[in-house]
Amino acid sequence: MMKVLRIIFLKDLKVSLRRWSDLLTSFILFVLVCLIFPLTLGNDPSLLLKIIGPVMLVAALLATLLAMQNIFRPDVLNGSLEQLTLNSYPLTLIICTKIFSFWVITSLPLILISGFIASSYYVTGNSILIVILTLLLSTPSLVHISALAAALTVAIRYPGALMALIIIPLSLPIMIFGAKAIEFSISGIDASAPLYFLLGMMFFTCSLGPVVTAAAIKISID
Amino acid sequence: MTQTGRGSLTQHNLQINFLELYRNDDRIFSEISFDLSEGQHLLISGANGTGKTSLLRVICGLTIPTGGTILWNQLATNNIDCRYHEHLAYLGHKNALIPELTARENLEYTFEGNRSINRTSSVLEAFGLNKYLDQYAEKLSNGQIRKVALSRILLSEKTLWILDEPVANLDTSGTQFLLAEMQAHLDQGGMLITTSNLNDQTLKPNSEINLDKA
Amino acid sequence: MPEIFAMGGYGFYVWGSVLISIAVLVINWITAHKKFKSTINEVKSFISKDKE
Amino acid sequence: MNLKSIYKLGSPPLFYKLCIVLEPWYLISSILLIAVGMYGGLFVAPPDYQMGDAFRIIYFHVPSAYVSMMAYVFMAVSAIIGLTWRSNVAFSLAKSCAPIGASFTFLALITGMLWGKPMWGTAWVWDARLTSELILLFLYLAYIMLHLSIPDRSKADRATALLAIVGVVNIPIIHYSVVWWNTLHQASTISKFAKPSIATEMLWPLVIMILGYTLLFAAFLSKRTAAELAVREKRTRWLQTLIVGDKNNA
Repeated sequence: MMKVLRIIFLKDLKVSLRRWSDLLTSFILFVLVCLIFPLTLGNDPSLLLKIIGPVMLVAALLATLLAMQNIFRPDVLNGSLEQLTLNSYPLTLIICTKIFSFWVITSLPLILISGFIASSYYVTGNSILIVILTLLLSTPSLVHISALAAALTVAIRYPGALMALIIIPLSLPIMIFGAKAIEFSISGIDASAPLYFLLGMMFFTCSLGPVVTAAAIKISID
Repeated sequence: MTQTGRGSLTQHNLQINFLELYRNDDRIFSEISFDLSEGQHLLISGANGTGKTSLLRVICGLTIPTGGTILWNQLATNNIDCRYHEHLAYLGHKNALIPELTARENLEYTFEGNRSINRTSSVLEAFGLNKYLDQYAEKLSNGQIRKVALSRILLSEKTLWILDEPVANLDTSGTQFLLAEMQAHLDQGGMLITTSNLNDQTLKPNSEINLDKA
Repeated sequence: MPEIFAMGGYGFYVWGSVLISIAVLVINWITAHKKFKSTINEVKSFISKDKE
Repeated sequence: MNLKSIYKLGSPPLFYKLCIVLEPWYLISSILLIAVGMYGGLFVAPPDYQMGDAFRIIYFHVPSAYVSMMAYVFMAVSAIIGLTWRSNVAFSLAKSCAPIGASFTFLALITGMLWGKPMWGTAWVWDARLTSELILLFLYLAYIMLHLSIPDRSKADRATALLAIVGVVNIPIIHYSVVWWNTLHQASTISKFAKPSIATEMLWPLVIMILGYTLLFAAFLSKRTAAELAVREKRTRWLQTLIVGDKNNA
């Protein structure tokens, strides 16, 4: 079983790397959304420190939304996803692996660069770590919610708007608490409460998300 | 309860009872019943748009039928103890090749069954695929893609092959080889369900369902 | 009578919400009714087509 | 009411007849109740000592907000039943809930804004209750749009059922995170409409209005569900005989 999941994981990584332009698009979107605020708002440290939390999370949400449109679509079009549902391994675990590999490819780069972006917003010291930790805890939830939306809309030709409509209400708690965690740490308050909430949401979405997503996939390729 | 594990003496058996499928208000097919045992070949024939592909997808379990039952070794296929998918290999119109992977990587990307190297090379040889193994699937022609997909089935060591228009897009030698392989599969106790347009070349089936009449 | 409409200066807001509530509910009923009527007609035409 | 009689409700002919028979009763009783409630709320109840006559808006805001949330839970429960038993009745109910629920949500938002304008000076403050209501509207819209964009009916039913279930699990989380966020932002807003102790002559119109709105929801739902069932069952003999009458059999 583990061997099968490893094969799927490595194959997804390989395929995603060969579709590098897709991934680069979402990464560039994240960086540009983060950079456009200092450019348009002006170079006022106190203002930038105030908005960095929401900006980071909105940028991460948009990047995830853009990247996740393609998590299942190509595999549905070429028929390999229906083959995945036809073997004797549980689809939930296969989907889980697929989502994890997508997270590695789409969200890890964002997390890695978020430290640099934070320092360009004049965030210093421990708060940079909190920014990175916040993204580390919130992106898994965002990816799972987006995967569910992608699975529900995979048979629809232009799913973009509908996906956004599904994802944004559902990911609101993560956005609120993520932005709060960053805001707290910058203003010198203990940020552990919102971070614990994000951790809880992460466990919640990671455990239930793949089950629902697998069910949605089965319905969508029907 | 019969013993149904692999390697047991009991034969595999697929039984379909009164299968019907509606989409919105349109009847795709209804009252499909048949019984398939080892070494038997079922042909589903009919003109375009008579629901051949839909029927195959229902038999595979990809589509949930509106009514009727599918039993594998006397167990309903949605029963959690039913090991139907362990024995099933399906090839539809979509060849399930990932364009960003090479033909070889696509072939390796199956994680069930372990076939001998000799067997693999003989199948690839017969399909004339050896030269193209390291090309990306998106660079291959339709016929070559079909051949890679078919090789996957031929090498899969599954009991029940469900093939949707297997000879479509194939050249003469490919068709001959495939028909011979299908015959060999049946002789070894395999089971086969295929569809075809009426003018396709195919093996002589043990039973036939014609969807034109239904 | 006028003081009832004035509602202590909040007349616009109170009567506005009354009117909009009634309007939305009535529209809701009309659409439901229309939908029911049109489906019944659809089924009727379907039956007559089926008979031919 | 034993289990067997509940199970019988899953039969389309029975449920269809039930909808047709009950709908006028729901409608009439709800109109009566709403008329009484409106009279009580607008004319009988004394003005609030703090908010004056503007408080009368709660007689329209609270019932619609209540029905909008109840409708979502009802939709999700129907969706679960539909997915478990593949019941056409349950799927029709769930599908019919969505537009009705969305319109009640819209009403709750509009009346909330009409209340907020004189109270806070602006139509929209990011009050926790209004914000959750807005998110609820988005959830309804997502449900409706997903249903519209999948052409195959049974597929659309099952996909939207999943969405409804995920939504109903998320609603409390969304609501409490909005409340939490809100309390951090604004130290004290008068965001609670209903005070803990409320005078009787203020309370009874509210209870009657809630009851009336619920029955009105039931009336709309019966009408829409009957229509939805008729579309789905148009090939069946029972519906054809019901609609065309005995001519069909002769």
